[in-house]
Amino acid sequence: MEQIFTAMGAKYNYVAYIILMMVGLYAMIVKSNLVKKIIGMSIFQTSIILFYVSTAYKTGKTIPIVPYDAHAAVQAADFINPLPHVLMLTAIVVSVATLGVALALAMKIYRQYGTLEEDDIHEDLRSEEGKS
Amino acid sequence: MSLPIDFIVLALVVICGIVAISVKDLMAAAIVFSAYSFLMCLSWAVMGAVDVAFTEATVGAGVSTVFCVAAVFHSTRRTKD
Amino acid sequence: MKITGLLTVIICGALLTYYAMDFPDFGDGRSPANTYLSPHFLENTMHDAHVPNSVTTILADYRGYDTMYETTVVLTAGLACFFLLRRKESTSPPARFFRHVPTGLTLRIEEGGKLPAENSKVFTRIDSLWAPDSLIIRNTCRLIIAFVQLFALYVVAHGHYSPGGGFQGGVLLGSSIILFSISNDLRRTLKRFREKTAAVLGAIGVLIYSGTGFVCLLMGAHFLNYEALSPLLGLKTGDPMARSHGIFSVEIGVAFAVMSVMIWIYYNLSSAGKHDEGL
Amino acid sequence: MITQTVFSSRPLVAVLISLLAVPVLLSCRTKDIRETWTFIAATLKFLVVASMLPLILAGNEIRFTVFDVLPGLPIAFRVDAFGMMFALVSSFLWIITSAYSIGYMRSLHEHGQTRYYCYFALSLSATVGVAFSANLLTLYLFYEMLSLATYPLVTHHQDQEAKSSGRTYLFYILGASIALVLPAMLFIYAKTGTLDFAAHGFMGGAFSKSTLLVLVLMLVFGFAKAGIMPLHSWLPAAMVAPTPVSALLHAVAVVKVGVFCVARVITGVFGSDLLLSFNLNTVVCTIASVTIIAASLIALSQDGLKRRLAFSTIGQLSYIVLGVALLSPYAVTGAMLHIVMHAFGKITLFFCAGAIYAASGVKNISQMVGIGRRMPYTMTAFLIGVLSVIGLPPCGGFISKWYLVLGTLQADKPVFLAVLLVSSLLNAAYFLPIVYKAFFCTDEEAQFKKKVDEVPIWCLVPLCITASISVILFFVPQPFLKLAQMGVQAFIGG
Amino acid sequence: MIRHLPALLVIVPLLTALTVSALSWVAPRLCLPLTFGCIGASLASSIGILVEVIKSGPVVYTMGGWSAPVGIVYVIDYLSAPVLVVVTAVALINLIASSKQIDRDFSDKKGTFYTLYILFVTGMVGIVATGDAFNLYVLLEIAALTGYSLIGIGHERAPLSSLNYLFIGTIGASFYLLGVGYLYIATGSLNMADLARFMAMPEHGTSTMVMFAFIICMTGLFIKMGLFPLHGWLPNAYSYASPASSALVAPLTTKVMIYAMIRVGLYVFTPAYVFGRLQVGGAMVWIAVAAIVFGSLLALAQKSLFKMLTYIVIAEVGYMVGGFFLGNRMGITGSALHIINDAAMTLCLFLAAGAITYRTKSDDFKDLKGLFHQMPFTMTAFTVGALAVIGVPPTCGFFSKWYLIIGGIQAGHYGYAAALIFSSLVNAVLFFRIFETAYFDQPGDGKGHHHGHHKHHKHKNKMVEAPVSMIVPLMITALGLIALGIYTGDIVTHVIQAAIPGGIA
Repeated sequence: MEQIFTAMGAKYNYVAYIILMMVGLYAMIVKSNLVKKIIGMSIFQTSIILFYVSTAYKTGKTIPIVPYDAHAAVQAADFINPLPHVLMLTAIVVSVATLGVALALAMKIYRQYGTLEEDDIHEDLRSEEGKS
Repeated sequence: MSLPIDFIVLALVVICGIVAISVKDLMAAAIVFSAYSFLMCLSWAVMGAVDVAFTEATVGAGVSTVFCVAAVFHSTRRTKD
Repeated sequence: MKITGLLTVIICGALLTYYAMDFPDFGDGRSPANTYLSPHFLENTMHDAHVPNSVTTILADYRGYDTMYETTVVLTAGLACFFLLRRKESTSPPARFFRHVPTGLTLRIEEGGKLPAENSKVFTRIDSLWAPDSLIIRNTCRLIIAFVQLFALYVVAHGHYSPGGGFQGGVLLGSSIILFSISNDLRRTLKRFREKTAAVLGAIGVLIYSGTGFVCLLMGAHFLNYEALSPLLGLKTGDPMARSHGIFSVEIGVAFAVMSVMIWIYYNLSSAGKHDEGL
Repeated sequence: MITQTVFSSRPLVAVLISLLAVPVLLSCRTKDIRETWTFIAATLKFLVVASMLPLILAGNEIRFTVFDVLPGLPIAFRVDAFGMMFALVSSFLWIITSAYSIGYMRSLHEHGQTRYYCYFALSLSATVGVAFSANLLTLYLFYEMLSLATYPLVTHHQDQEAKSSGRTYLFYILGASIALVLPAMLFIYAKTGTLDFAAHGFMGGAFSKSTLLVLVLMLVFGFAKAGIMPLHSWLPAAMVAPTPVSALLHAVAVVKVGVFCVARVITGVFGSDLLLSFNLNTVVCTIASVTIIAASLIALSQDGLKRRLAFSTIGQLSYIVLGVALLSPYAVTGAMLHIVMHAFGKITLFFCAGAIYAASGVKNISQMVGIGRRMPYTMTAFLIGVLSVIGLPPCGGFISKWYLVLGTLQADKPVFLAVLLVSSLLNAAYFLPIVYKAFFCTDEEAQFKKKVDEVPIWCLVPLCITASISVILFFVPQPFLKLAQMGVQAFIGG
Repeated sequence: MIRHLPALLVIVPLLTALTVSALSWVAPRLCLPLTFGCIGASLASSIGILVEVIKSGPVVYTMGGWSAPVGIVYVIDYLSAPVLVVVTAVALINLIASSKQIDRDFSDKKGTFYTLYILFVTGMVGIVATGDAFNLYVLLEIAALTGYSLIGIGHERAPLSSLNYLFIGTIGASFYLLGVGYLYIATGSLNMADLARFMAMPEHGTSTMVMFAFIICMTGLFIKMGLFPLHGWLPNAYSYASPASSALVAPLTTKVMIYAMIRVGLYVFTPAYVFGRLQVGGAMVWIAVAAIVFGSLLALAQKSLFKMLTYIVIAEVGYMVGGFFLGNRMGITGSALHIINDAAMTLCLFLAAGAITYRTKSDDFKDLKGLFHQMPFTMTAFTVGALAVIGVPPTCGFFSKWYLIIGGIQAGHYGYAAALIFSSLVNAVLFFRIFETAYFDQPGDGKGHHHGHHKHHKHKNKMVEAPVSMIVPLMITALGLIALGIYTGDIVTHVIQAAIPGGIA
């Protein structure tokens, strides 16, 4: 047990990403309000970005912008790994795009049913089916 | 030396995340979500991912929030959960 | 539901934590992720493209193909919001609100009532949901917007050397317009930046990106291989500046696309697709 | 005799002719043209099939590989004596049935005749395809095609009765083939890597007795068209179809395809040696015997003429299965011959049933008292058919039954001899009263006060032809006897 | 230009999509021809690539001239080339077939619909062609986002089910992304071939991180393809969408995801790892069996055509996943073959259902009465599709089932073989129930008609066939099902056998 905690101490970022991911997942599974779910989804996605960014980090090293005038060979070990950053730029964009589409759908649903609560919508649908 | 800041920011991020999904007012949720994004972007900046942090600041804390607010404006602020 | 959800989440979390044990320590510079590919990018970014910001080089050159689709994703989101929400038929709201400018009174005109003239100076239409009429907000925003846009242009142009680039700059540009729309109103914004402009410009932005790549292809190199652009730019073959310029060109495309799509999405979301009354 | 292999596309042509007839039939505008085309196709098909006869009789084997549908597993045709015999009968009877259909359909003013003729042609394609297939996959393919092509024919009337019968039909036929044949076939393929029929089977010694038993049972029951109990109830249900369908398909094509498949599987897949060494053929024999007796007993209690014929067919089919499963040279010869003899006999009976229905609208036996006087030709033909099915001289049925009886003795299984004899008696018991009542009755008993005429010439001629062939076959059993003997030689080598 | 075909395959649709998007505001009339042209061009180039691959082996194309693992490469090999042809062909056929439907459903937003349509196809083609694990994620999102919006406009519950799909789809894609992240941490690479090279090293073969990467990648893909316990989003999403969208999304999404699963399983984690070290095969096949049984049974419980078809799709997903995890040559061949066949089958059935609803405005079973007389051509094609799903030779469904079942028998997994047979039987019941309604019952009257009424057929049942633009593609698809079946041998020997790595017995 103690081992796990020490290990976690060195990897607290990863723990944070897991907690956030679970917060997002929890919101998506349990919450009935669509906007809440959408926010949960965004949290879920950012948690993965956090994970990637954490993998790129090197303690005590600088940001991945190499000196403009350096004529000597660049020492890659001195810089933080830029590749996950690039990947995550894409992921952020994807997450905002998804957010937009999700909100558009949510608005469409609100227009149709007059509520954003999934429970209420399902109840409506059930009573409608019962009638027909 | 970045450990304490890093740690504090992360703790705040987690708290904001939990608040964002548990607050009963959707507008408040959207704003807390914005705060979450901003704190997250701070945390990334601390980790040296400046480009990612910049993007998250503009997108997550900025545009996303506006989108959320717009959606909440056109539907309802109240929620059961 | 709550209990099952919580249980699922806890189990997932426990599993994830368990498997996270194997990770290299946070901040470890010797992990495979940090030693296998990334040195190549860092060491060659100046040599290959003459761009110090290695993130930009990877984004727009080494993995430029990903980024092209990233921009396409943005456009897709814009199209999707338009496709899902936009209602062209004008369903007039049950009542419209007007402000009598001299007195600051708000008038509510029921459907069928006589409306003031379109270009009336005395009456201005206000949104039913929220009617900002703060001189301070309006003027401050007007002031800020210019600076935001200026900064955005800097971010786009200076992406090679500092954090930022087409995407961030584009979002900034877009948010400046959004800010204008919030501080004034949607109708006025639409007059300045029409929906059509947003839609077409968004597509053109991505077209600039993929078009740059396509030109490379037409020049006989592989898609997005900016090196092939050197004859067009009057450079020697093999000059890294060709790549640098190629990157700049696609960054501009990204900026265009992102700016207009962000605005477009905002238009549709803030007016629920009616482009009538915004926030 | 040395078997030579000849490569020729004629088997494919034979299959394709009726398949190609479908679009032609669909494009026909009027009845006359349609019927002409059906005739042309039927005749052509018969001629193509018959043209292969001399080659086969000379001891050759015709092979044709269409293409590899799966690597190493082609759609391939192989014409041997057994297949030739079956194809010859079914293609010949198509001509006759076409003629009969014309009369029947016209006199009853049936709807959807284009559909009717199209699916008929399709069914015949599939039948000949089954007869000529060189491997189990091809066989299965045409078997399924036949099942589906006959469905619209069975349900031709499109009423509630047809609907429920069609459901029964498909449930048994398709269900059994998917649930039993397909897995068995796949299992065999997975274990042996081939599906090509071989003269003495290709299963080898890789299987345990229990596995073999399961496989044999799956395949014997799976080909539910063979009508082995308990998978027989589709056949009486299918009698809602128009009579020509019942006649050709449910006396000849479909049901014989079933037993043909069973016979092919027993001889070509498992092989006589393997089955005999595990004594598995006795199991099949027992099942067939039970079916023979049970079907005959049920037939006794049926009043609908077509239903009685159906149960009779079920019994007769099991004769063939029994004969094949006995695996003695005489028994197999008898079984093969019985395919032919029973076909001519039973088709005559069905034609007669149809003719009676078309002329008088009567379906039940109890209402047929005295009909012999009104329709003398029809009922005479009926008598001949009955004699043939019972197996009395001077009809073809006698020959096949004779060989079957000899076969039981040759296989040293006298129990089954008893089965054959008992069932012959039962056959007589359920058929002869019909004929008796039809001719010999007092005027008061006769049910036909109104005038009933003989059926149209289109109906009458075919049934006379088949009846007379039944008789002729008694005297001239060639070339079928020759073919059967050749087949036996190939399978058993006795 | 031949050299650039792999790029053109994706670039041409992308450029056209952008042009169409812009043109829809300026010259909307040009949209349709452009869309046709570009998808046709895609089809042509994918056929060209297929020929090229068969002739001279896999084609690798480096994007931006950066070879792997630094840059992104496209790898078109024996596995992806046929799937590419299927994807583009399905898109083209559906586009022709549903142009009328599009006119009716999206009259004012046609341009946007076409743009989303092409982008969806671009995404799918990209997923199939890419050789980079992260690039696959980006394309996955393009396909998904367009998919959400295409589905979101529909009738009744469409937005709700689309949002549900979006949530679940996002979880799936994120899981995949996370899995790629784990792989990246473990190896430092993103290129598929490069990753496979790393997998062969002993330290990665035993790493729990890699194992978890596998689990989470696969879970993500399973969610996306709608494998049984994770299928919740699928039925509603596909059945409430406009037929024009569902006939595109339903045949492609699940199939391409299965392709991705095979690609990731065989070419990233390598068969030695998946089937040799992990030993997940047995458990996965049982899940697949559950999916097949569950999908078939629920299909039986449905009362409307589209709903039924969606549950059949769920069962079919089980076929392919099970076939893959059997881990032997036959099973994987069957799985890969079934991707092609099932795409065609699903297309045929969805198109037919679309044509039916186009005329009858309803897909409820009780509104299908008498359709054989009213829409003979549509119903013929529907019948062929149904026979293929049941698995009747010589339609293509039979042959892929053949491989799958033999794979099951060879692997000693009789439960799986039995499940396939069971599902065939259930499918037979399902479809013949429809045929009975459509063949025997009269439209309009409550019960079936009785004896003797058939004389009136000609008068009562006027032919109200769907427009020619729907019938012709439908017929082509139906014939394609038979052609695919007949050419199974060629497809398997020349293409699929070469696609399976040599290590698989």
